[in-house]
Amino acid sequence: MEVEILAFGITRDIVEGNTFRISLNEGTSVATLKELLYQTYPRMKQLRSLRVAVNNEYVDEEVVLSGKEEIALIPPVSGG
Amino acid sequence: MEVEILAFGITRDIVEGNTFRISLNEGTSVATLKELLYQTYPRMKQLRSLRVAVNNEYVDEEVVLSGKEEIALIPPVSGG
Amino acid sequence: MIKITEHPLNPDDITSTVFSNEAGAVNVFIGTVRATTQDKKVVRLEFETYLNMAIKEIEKIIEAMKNKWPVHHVVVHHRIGTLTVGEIAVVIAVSSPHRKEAFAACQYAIDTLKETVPIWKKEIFEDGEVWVSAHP
Amino acid sequence: MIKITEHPLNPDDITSTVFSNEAGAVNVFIGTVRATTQDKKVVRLEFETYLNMAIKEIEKIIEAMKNKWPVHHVVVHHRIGTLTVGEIAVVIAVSSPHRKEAFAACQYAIDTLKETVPIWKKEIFEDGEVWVSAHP
Repeated sequence: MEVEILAFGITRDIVEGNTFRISLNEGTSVATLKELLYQTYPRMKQLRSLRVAVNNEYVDEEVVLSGKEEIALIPPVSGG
Repeated sequence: MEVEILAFGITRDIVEGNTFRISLNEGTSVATLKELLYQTYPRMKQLRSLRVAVNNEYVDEEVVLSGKEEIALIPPVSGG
Repeated sequence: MIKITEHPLNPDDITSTVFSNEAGAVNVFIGTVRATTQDKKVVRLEFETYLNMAIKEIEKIIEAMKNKWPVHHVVVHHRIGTLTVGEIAVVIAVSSPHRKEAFAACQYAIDTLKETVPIWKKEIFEDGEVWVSAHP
Repeated sequence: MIKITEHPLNPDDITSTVFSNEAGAVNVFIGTVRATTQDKKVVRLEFETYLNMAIKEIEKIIEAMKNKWPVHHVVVHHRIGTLTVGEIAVVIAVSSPHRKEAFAACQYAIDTLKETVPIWKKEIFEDGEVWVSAHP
């Protein structure tokens, strides 16, 4: 399946866009997605943290993606 | 010597005035003044605390009064 | 920097004086007159002060704040006289480079003010009145 | 109660919405853009957000505050877009019966906002730019 992922902050700079598409096998977990991202975009490995939000919520890395969710990359936040 | 003492808050109610006069022996300490006040105005003994300010400063009870200071009774404060 | 006044306090005017381009954090405490105290309905409060000494004690608080934390500006305004429910009794505004010390310094200021500054308040209820904290 | 906006924030408007006759204490935190970071002169900041999620995360913070402390009202406004030195990035106002919980709840709010709410800021210096906190 191909999913669209939202990118914010420094990840938006790394992927050079507000969104990008990536091909995943059925049953891919968030942890596996992150591994794929680190391979495709090695600069993401250098971040202090990289969380993944699914449908506007932080999720555990074991969560399996169906391809129908809104997926977003959350690099270290710095509001306030 | 006779001194004038400023009274605030509940002590103003107890002495029934913004100031009152009291006769002290030469060399009277703040501690002795407080004892005299407790004898004259027993209601002051019931306060949670009673501090004495001399020339706008809290002073230790050993301080000896000359009769030339500005003396004030400071019952428990409750600003804010 | 320090004001004790019978006129209503304006938190915005006070806060705007502490901003600084070197301060990233501002903390403001505002104390207001509550409608009820220990289940009794408050009609009004009456504040009085020993003015010269109160100013001196607030100066000491501000000096201590500046010694303890890297605060940029501190403003303390206290109202006296008669206040009704909802009115503002005290405003303390503090600016500092980072937020932690702004909170700590502002909390120190109001905590210490309530212990040392000669200001007294009498609560007037429908059926009586009491000098706050006077008795154990 | 919650606003994330490109328009300038007005601390007074925000603060005035949390007053309550049952609240004796109001605490306000205001975060502003500092002129310097780690000895480098800041030209401007650029804030961006993942809006829907940011609102949700702020809602969670407010819910947690109300569970932890007897707070009456909480308002959180955050600015996004381009901010210059001295401008206000965030205002958090909290009212509660007594001062201790107003301070604690307000500090919890800004501390947690900085950890969980998807808002990012880029500092622009004269000679470069950096996403704040992105790297170890």
